[in-house]
Amino acid sequence: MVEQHLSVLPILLPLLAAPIAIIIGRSYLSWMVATIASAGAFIFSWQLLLAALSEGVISYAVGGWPPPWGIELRVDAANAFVLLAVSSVSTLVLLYARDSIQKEIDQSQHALFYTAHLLCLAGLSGILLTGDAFNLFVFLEISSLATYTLVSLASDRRCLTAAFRYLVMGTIGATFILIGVGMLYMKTGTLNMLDLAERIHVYDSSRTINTGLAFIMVGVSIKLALFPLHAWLPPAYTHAPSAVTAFLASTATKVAVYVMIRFIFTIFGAEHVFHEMGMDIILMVLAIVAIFKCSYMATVQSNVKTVLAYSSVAQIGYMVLGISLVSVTGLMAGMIHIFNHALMKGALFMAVGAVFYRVGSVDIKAFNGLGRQMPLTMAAFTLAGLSIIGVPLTVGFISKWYLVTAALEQDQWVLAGLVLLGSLLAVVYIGRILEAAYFQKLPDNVDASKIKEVPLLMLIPMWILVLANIYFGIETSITTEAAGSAAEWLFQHTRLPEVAQ
Amino acid sequence: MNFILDYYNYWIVVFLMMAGFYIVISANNLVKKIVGLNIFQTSVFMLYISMGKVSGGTAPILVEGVTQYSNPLPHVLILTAIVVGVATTAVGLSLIVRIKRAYGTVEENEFENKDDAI
Amino acid sequence: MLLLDIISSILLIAGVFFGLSGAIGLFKFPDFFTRVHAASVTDSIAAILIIGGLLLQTSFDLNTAKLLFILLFLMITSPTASHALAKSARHGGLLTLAENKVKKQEHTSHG
Amino acid sequence: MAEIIDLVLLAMLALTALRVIFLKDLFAVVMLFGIYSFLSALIFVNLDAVDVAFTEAAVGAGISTVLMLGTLALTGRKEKPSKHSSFLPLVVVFVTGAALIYGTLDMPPFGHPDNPVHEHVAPRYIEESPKEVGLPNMVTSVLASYRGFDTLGETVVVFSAAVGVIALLGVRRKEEGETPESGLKEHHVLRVVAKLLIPLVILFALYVQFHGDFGPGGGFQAGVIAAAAFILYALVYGLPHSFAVIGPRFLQILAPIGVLLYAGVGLFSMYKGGQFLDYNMLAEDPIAGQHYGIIIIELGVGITVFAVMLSIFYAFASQAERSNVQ
Amino acid sequence: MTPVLAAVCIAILIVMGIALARACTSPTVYDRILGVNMFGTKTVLFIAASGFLMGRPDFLDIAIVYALINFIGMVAVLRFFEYTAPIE
Repeated sequence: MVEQHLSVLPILLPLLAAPIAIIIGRSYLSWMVATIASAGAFIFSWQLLLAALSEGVISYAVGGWPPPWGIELRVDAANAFVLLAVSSVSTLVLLYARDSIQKEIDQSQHALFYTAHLLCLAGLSGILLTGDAFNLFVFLEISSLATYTLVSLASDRRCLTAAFRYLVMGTIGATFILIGVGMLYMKTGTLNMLDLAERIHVYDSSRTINTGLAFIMVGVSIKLALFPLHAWLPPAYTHAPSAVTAFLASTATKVAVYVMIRFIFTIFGAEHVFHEMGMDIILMVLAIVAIFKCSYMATVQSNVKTVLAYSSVAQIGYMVLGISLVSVTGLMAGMIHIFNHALMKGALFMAVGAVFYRVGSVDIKAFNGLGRQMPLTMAAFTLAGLSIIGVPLTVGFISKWYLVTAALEQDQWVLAGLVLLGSLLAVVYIGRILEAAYFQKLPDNVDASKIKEVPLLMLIPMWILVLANIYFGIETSITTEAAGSAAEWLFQHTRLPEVAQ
Repeated sequence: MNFILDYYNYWIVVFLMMAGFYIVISANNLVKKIVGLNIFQTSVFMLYISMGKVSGGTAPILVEGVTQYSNPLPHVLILTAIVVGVATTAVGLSLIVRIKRAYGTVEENEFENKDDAI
Repeated sequence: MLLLDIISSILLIAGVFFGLSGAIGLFKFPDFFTRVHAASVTDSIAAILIIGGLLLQTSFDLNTAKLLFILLFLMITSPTASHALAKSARHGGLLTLAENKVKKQEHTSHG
Repeated sequence: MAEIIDLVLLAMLALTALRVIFLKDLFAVVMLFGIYSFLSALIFVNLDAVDVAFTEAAVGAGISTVLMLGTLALTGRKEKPSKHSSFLPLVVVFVTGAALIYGTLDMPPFGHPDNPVHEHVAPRYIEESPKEVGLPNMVTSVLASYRGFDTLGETVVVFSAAVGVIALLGVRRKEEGETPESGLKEHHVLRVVAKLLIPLVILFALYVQFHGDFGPGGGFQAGVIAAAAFILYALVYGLPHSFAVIGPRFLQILAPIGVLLYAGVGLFSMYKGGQFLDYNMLAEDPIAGQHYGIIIIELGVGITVFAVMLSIFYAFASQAERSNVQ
Repeated sequence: MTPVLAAVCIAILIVMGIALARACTSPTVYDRILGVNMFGTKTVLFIAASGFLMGRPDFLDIAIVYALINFIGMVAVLRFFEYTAPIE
C-alpha cells in the first residue's frame, strides 16, 4: 500500500496536515501536527530515494490516467535527492520554530505560521516530484504564496515591503515560466516533461521554442535569485522571522535550481541549451559575477542576516557554475552543493535566530562577546561558517572539491582559481562575525546574566545540522553516490554536446 | 495578408502583455503595480486561449451534430491560472494595506526613504 | 416562422437604435443628470427590445428561461444602479446645468 | 464574423491598456481594469473558452475589482507623480516584447485545425472523454479527472491565499464588532432590490455548481458567485449583518474542509486500491465512479472557494470599516 | 436571420466602444461610472446576441454572471464613495 503510493505521499502529507493545522488553531497542537507530517514526509522521501536509487525511475500516474493525458509524478535520483534535503531541513526547522517564533511572531498567528510552512513544504515537494510542466507552475505558486505569507509574519515593518517586492518579482518570474511553457505547449501539444523532451527535438531551431527556453530560464533565474535578478532575496531573508529564513534559505532557491536542471537536462537537452544556444557561457559569467559581487556585498553589511543572505546568492552562483560546466562532475558538484548548502545555511540561520532570541538584534555589534555567553550556539555558528568557507572535514570542502575537480577536468585553471578566491571572501565575511563573537567584549549596558544559551529544542536541530555538516564532510560516500547517480542519470537521458564528452 | 491574419491575435496579445509588464516595473504606486500584474497575467491567459482555438470549431461541450471542437486543454490550464492570479492579487493587496498602515504611504520611493537600506 | 423572424428582426434593430442613441446622448448631453437619463432609459428599452427579439428565436426551452432571467435581472438592476448613482452624485454635491447657471449668476451678481 | 469581433475586441483591449498606463487617478485605473477583465472575458467567449470566460468575469471583473476598491478606500486615490526615470523599464519592456514577437514568428498559425496542440494530447479528451468520464463538458472532465491533481493544487492555492490574507489583515472578533450601523442606508431602493436579488443569485450559484458537468460552470465559478451574493449583502447592509449570517470564524473552518473533502476523495480511491484521485475505483461501474468523484470534488472546490473569497472580502471590508470609524 | 444578428452584434460593439471612450475620457467621476455601467449592460446584450449568432445559445449563463457582476461592481463603487470624496 505505502510502497505503491510512495511518490505521492511526501506531497500529500503536508497538504493534508495544512488544513488540519488551521482547523485546530492552537499553537501547540498545530505544531505537533506540522512536525509529525513533516517527519512523515522525511521518512517517505528517504524511502523514495532508496527506491529511486535501486529502480531508476518511478512513475506514478495520478488519477490512473496514463501520461501524457494525466499528470504524472516522476521520481528519479535527482529529485528524490533534493526532496530528502528539503524534507529533512523542514522537519528540523519545525522543531526549532516552536521556541523561536515565540519571540518573533504573535501568539495568535502561530497556527497560521505552521499552516503556511506546511503549504510551502507541500508546494516544494510538488515542484520536485511532478513530471508535468504546468503542474510544476501550480505547485510553484503554492509554495510562493505560502512564502510571501511566511516572510510577512515578522513583527518588523520592513518585512512587509520585502514581502511585497518578493511577491512582484516572484509573480513576474512565474508568469515568465507560464509564457515559456505555453510556447512549448504550442509547438509540441503536450505538457508531460518526458513527452515534451521526445517531441521537442523536431523543433530545435524553432524560434518559438528558443524564445520559450529564454523565458523559462529568465523566470527560473528570478526564482533562484541568480545575479542580477536577486534583488528580492536579501531583504526577504533579512526581515523574515528566523525560522522562516532558515527554511527558505536552505530549500526554496535550491528547488528552483533543481527546476533549472530539470528544464535544461530533461526537457530541452544539454546539447541544445548549451551547445546551440550558448547558455553555458551566459550562466558561467553570471555565476562568477554573482560569486564575487555578492560575496563582496556580504563583507560590507552590518546586519548578520543580510550578510548570510548575500552569501546565499553567492553560493547559488557556485551551483549554477557547476551546471554551466556541462559535465557529470560539474553537475554532481552542483547537486552536492544543493544538499550541502541546505545543511550549512540552515545551521547558520538557526544560530543567528538563536542570537536574536536572546539578544533581540542581529546586528553585527550584537554578536560582541557572545562566544562566552552562548558557547554552544556560537560553536555551531563557527562550524557551519567554516563549512561555508570550505575548510576540509566539512561538507563545504566536498562541494568545492568537486567543483574544482570539474573545472580542472576541462583544464579551466582560471575558473578553479576563481572558486578558491571566492572562498577567501567567505573567510572575510564569516571571519568578521567570529571576530565580534570571540574577540570583542559584551557591551557594558547589557545584562550578562540574561544572555544565556537558548532552549534545548532550538539547540538540538541546530546541532543536528552542524553534525551533519561534519558527518557528510567525512563520510562522503552517501551524498556523492546519490548526487553522482543523479547527475549520471540526468546525463544519460539528455542529448549531449560532443565537446564535453 | 494571410500572414497578418494568422498572427494578429498573438501580436496584440504581446502588446497587451508588455503594457501590463511596463506598468508593473515602472509604476511607483503599489496598487497600480498590482493592476499591471493583473493585466500582464490576463494577457498571458489570452495567449493560451488563442492557441486553443480552432477556426470553425465550437466550445468543447458536447452537442449533437458537431464534430469540430476547440481544444479544451488550454481552457483547463487557464482556469487554474486565473485562480492563481486572484490568489496572488489578494495577498498582494493585503500587503499593501499593511504597508499603508505601517508607513503611511504606498508610493515606492516614499517608503524606501523611511528605512535605512535593506 | 417567417413572421416570427421578421418581428424578431424589427425588435432587434429597434433595440440597437435605442442603444446607439443612448450612447450618443452620453456624449452630447450637457450635464451629468441628463446623461444619466440618456444612458439609463435607453439601457432599459434596448435590453427589453433586444432580449425580446432573441426570445422569439428560442424554442421555449432552458434558453428561454435564461433569457427571461437576464431580462428580469437587467430590468431590476439597471434602473436601480442608475437611480443609486444619480442619488449618490446628488449627495456628493454635483449640480445640474441649470443650478450651475444660477450659482454662477449669484456668484457674479454678488461679486 | 468571429474574426472581426475578435479584432474589434482586441483593439478595445489595447486602448484600455494604454489608457491605464497614463491615468493617474487610481479609481479610474481600477474601473478600467474592470472593463479590461470584461473585455478579455468576451474574447474568451469568442474563442470558445466559455468556462474561462465565466471565471474571468466573476473573478477578474468581480472579486479583484471589489478588492482593489477596498484597498483604494484605505490607501487613497491619487498616484503621486514619480521622479523615477522611465527609461530603464522601457528598455526592459522593449527587449522582452521583441523577444516575444521573435517567438511568435514560428508559432503555428492562429486557428488552424492541424496545429500540434490539436493533434497530440487533446484529441483523446475530445473523442474519448464523453465515453471514459461520461460528461458532455470536456473542460470539466479534463479539469476534474484527467488533470485532477492540478485542480487540487488550485484549491490549495486559494486556500493559501486565505491563509496569507488572514495572517496579514487578521480576523475580526465579534466583541469589537460594535461599529455603528453601516452600509448604504440612504439608498432605500437599493436595499429592497438587493434583498430581492440575493436569493436568486444563490439559486443561480447552486445551478452553476451542479450544472457544471453539462454546461459552463463548476465548483469554482459557483463558489465565487455564492460569495458574490454575500458580498452584495455585506455591501448594502453592512458587515455586522453579514457576520450574523456567516461569521468569519465559521468561514475559517469551512475553507480547509473543502480542501480536505477534495483530498479525501483521493485518499478513498487509494484505499480502494487505485492511484490517488482515481475515481474509477469509487464505484463498481467506472463511469458512475467518475461521476461521484467529480461531484464530490467540485463540491469541495466550491466550498473552499466560497469560504476563501468571502473571508478575503471580510478581511478587507473590516479594515475599511475600522478606518472609517476612526 | 444571421445577417440581422451580425449587424446587431456589430452595432452593440460600436455602442460598447462609445461607452468605453466615455469611461476613458470623462469630465466627472460619475460620468466614468456611468460609462462603465453602460459598457457592462451592453456586454450582457452582446453575449446574448453573439450566442445566437454563433449557434450556441446555451452560454447565456455567462451573460447572467456579467449582469450580476456589473451590479455588484456598481454597488461596490457607491460604497467606495462613502469613504472618499468623489469630486476633486
